[in-house]
Amino acid sequence: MSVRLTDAPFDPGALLSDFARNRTETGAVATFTGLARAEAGATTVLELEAYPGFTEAQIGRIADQACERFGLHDLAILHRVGRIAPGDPIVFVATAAGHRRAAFEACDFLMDYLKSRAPFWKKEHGPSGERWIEPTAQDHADRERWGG
Amino acid sequence: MSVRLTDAPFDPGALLSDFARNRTETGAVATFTGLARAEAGATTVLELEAYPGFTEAQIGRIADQACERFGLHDLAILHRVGRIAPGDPIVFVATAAGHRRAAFEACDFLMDYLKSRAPFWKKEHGPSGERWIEPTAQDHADRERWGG
Amino acid sequence: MARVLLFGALRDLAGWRERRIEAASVSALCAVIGQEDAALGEALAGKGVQVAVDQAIVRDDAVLADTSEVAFLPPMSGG
Amino acid sequence: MARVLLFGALRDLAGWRERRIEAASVSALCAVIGQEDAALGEALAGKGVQVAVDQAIVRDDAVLADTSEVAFLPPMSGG
Repeated sequence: MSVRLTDAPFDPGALLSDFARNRTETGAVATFTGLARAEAGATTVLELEAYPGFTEAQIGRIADQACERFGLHDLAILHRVGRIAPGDPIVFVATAAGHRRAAFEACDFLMDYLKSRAPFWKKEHGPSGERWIEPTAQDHADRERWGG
Repeated sequence: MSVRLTDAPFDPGALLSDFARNRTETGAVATFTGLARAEAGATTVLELEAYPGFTEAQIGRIADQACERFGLHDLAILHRVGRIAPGDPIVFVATAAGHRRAAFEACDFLMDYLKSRAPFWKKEHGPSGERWIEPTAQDHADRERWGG
Repeated sequence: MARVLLFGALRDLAGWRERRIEAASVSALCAVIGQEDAALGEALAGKGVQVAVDQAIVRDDAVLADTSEVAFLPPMSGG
Repeated sequence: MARVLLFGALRDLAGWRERRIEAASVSALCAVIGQEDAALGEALAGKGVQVAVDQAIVRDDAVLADTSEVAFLPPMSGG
């Protein structure tokens, strides 16, 4: 299990190559990659802040929950911090399980948590200034599907 | 949109790297990779047969449906045929959308279709002989979630 | 003569993958095959077996041309 | 003196990210900050702001030691 933050651009494909390798009992690997959107020019840079140490620990607790709840063989989470250009990956989540339903659901669960509960603060910079982003009502509703 | 069959091993990570590149309005990329399981030695080789031409066309029709139903920006499907060793990828599905719910659901939908309706025939070879695999009751139930 | 293709378990049962057989319709083709190999004939009529003519799924009464490609497709399973 | 950290919009509002402030509890710390900067004091008490002491989420009456690290965490949003 791997939970990491990085302030450098990363390639989600390289992470998937590593994650899917040498698994002879894992039938299913699901991944999610979140990319920074340009919003047709309205967003020029996304700025992500974490609380180093605390952020990884909080994500790690949810990662443990996901492993147990969905019977995962493994998972990996990499989250970008700092200034992110449109088109660059912000977050990568990979889950490995015996069968596809568990892999999909765990990936979905982890993303819902990351969107609305993980200790990150996100600011959009654009031609009309900057603004802090809070989770949407949809983000909260998505997370509540899982209880707790 | 890309729908392909291959009789050679492939790296799902290389496919994700290509798929996620140069997207400035796609917020969400979901992928699924199906791997051949060793089943603790019970399966030594998986053999996948397609009906060339027909198989790609049938998958293409469902891919079109997925694009429309989930408002996808893009999708990619690569399916292995021939003899597949445990641990090797069998299928890779990638979906791109504005937001994560559509990307996840489309990926899930496509896999449910591939498991129970796409023109493939699958045989397990193991120490106790060989047997043809048919979709499980769970596979049919999974597909029926989507109607049709 | 139509070009007949068998897939999956049907091919193993028949012991062949592709043959040319003279028949005016899919049902006539099944009858010809069933006379020669009763077990295969029964399997072709089995639950979940679909028939494609020239790569389009058809009903059993579909008419065949001399150049038709007829494929018998047992229950499918990918991924 | 406790080490006080502000994140997200709270940092922009305060104009600082980290300071050392003397206080015996989280509520006392909020009062000290509020006296100096009323808008920030109000924001710290705002809906959805959580407080962590030494990287564990605590209630407002949590006691502080001289070496405590206190972080004010506005509503979170990752991914």
